[in-house]
Amino acid sequence: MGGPFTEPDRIPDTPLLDRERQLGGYRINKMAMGLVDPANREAFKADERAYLDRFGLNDEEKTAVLTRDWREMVRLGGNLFFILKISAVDPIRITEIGAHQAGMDHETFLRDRLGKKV
Amino acid sequence: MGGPFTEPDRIPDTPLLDRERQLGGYRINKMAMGLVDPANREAFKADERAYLDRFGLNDEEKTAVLTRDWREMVRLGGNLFFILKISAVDPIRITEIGAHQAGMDHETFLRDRLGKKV
Amino acid sequence: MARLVGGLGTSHVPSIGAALEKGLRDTPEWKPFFDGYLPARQWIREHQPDVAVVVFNDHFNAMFLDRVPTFAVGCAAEYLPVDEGWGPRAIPPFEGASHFAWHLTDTLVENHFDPEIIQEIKVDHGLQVPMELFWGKPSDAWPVKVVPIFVNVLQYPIPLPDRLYALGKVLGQAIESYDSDEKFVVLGTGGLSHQLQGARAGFVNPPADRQFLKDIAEDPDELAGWSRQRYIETFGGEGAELIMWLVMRGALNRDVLVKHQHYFVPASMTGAGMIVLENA
Amino acid sequence: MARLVGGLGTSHVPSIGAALEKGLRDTPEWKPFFDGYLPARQWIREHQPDVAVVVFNDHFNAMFLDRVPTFAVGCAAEYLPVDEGWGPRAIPPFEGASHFAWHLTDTLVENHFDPEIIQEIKVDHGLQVPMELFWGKPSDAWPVKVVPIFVNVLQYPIPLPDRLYALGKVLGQAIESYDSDEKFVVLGTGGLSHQLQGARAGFVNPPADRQFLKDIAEDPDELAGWSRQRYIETFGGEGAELIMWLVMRGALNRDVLVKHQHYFVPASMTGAGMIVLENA
Ligand SMILES: [Fe+3]
Ligand SMILES: [Fe+3]
Repeated sequence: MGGPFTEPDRIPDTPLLDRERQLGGYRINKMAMGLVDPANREAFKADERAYLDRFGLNDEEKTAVLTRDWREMVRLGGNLFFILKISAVDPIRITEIGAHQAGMDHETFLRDRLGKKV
Repeated sequence: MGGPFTEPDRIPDTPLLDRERQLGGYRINKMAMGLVDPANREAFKADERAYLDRFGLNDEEKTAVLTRDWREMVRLGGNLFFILKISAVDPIRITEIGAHQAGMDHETFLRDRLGKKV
Repeated sequence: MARLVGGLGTSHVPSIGAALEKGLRDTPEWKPFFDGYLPARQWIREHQPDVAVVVFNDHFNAMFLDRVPTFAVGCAAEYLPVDEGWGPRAIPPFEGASHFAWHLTDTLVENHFDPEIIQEIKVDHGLQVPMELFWGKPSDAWPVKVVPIFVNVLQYPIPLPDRLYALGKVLGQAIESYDSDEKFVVLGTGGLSHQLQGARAGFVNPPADRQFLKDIAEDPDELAGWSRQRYIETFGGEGAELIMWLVMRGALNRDVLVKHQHYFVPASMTGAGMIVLENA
Repeated sequence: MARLVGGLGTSHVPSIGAALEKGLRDTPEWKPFFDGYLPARQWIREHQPDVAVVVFNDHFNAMFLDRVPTFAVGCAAEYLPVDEGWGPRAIPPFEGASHFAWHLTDTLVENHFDPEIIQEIKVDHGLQVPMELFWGKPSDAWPVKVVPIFVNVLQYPIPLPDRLYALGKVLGQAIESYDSDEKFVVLGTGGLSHQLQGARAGFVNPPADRQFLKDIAEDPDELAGWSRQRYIETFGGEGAELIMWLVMRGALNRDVLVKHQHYFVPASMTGAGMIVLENA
């Protein structure tokens, strides 16, 4: 395996450094990139499954998106800057997405990770 | 005027080196690039003027394209690799395009420039 | 010849633009953050730069993974705000400093850099937010032209920190060799510490951020020598975009004066920093 | 480790593909041209390379002027032939050597090169024609994987010749450091002398072409030191694309053996050359 960025867990829990995962996320990221087009946002809202099928997502990927399982989307190679576009269609705060990935409730996440007084 | 490639006639008769001309050709080149799409080729064949209008060509540019004035298209900043796509829709040999730019008849061009026995 | 009047560093968190749009500027949550930029805005009013070279990254809004340039120079006449999912933001288009951008591209290629040359693209919050922070949102037109430099900080391999520092040095040469009376600023944007994805999401590192704001002025060669991995470890997966500040720093002289600086944490999920530097 | 078994140079004129399609291979006009490649095809059969790194330029078929990379590395799993205006040509898709391409990209970035990283693109005659000339058109699948390296030779500023030579050296290192048993060839494509546009259209320079075929083997440092203007003056506006052969040459050792070479003029409007080099 070439390159310094394929080493697993060189820096814990940073999916950006996992090349296999990044490459595996191409479809899911392309689907989410589509949401910068207003027509696609309408299609996504009207029939989410059909929209996901259009981009050839497999069952695992579709389930992750349909259930808004952010941690799972990232595990499947979704890059946050793509999947954030889902939050433009179906609003959720980025700190909630963060908390979900960290496996914390929102308040604990704000306090323990971001140092907010909550 | 910055850069070594804005000097006029540094190498005679090589429009590639003329930056102002290259930049001026953006519209005409974008129109021609469109012809790699079969639907656009049909639109071009069906109503050439309407197709050119769609890309915002000005009168000078439209006349050059409509009259297949290759020398003029190049003078206006058309890059040959773009405008060649017109020859895919409306066939002409590349040596004829060359002869036209050199201001020669085809046979003379083949003989005097390319060294062919004609 | 043109003159580089200063280097500006700033975060470019999208929530900053959203906060302004929602009228949250003077809420207890945001007021201290925005107030930190007041001296910088005063500095801008005093120096009236003509051209801002803005080093930033597109966050997969105008570019997709199909083609990711290591870095790219915008040579366009105009840049419209891109639709990031909520529709394009209601801000004026940015006028490009096209003629300088071509001069920069020439200079880079002559110095063994390999830019992508851009003639048509839209720009996301990575450029918009810094412009609003330093210039304020104008009613009709921005008072300064822009040259966007897009850097890949998201698709590995991202560039080495010292490559970006070297890019900044050539940028500085390009400004100094540009035949014009215009005044330039260079903006390094992104960071500071944050991580948005993975189990480490929410990571911030305020002590490292404060040290960075000191070192970027005093010891940039040290920061340029860090590995990409060390940036990620220290500043988080997305915080590593901080390497873009090195382009701004490289354009300045070795010795600089810190005119203003500010730090605030967290802006959304990010340690947010600002600095205004002038050549000493 | 992987092994570089040879460097191949060839023209990539679109008319060559068209001539094959029209069944003109054995006409008096084309036969001498195609026959010149017979020894090279025999060489390919003997060496059976697994991966071909193909250095070429897209002729504004898959890319537009909106975003022109100085050079780009294809990391895709597959490359389909692009529609250049007549519909995509009826040849099999090219399988990418994706894993090596990422290793190459890593190596380039670590060595201060700034590639565009490509994961999805189609390829034009610049890649197709050389593959057909050396391997022949296969009925179902190409017997070799490809790594396309796209070089900007059309939108000025194009890269310096010595930059491409240096790129070739890093490419050579990347092959040598690649953990695999695969055999590699590098193809430098384009040229030789031709000019397609302007009043100088139809310019060819057979003596310079013949000298180039000698110098690319014996004196590549000299050729790498030429200015871009000198390439244009000597080989014509479009013939300057010949600088792409320097990437191939840079991947080889300083001393090489010329196994085969051929020259023919004009193929369409171009001085057409071919060379097969091995490390001495
Ligand atoms: Fe960013
Ligand atoms: Fe070519």
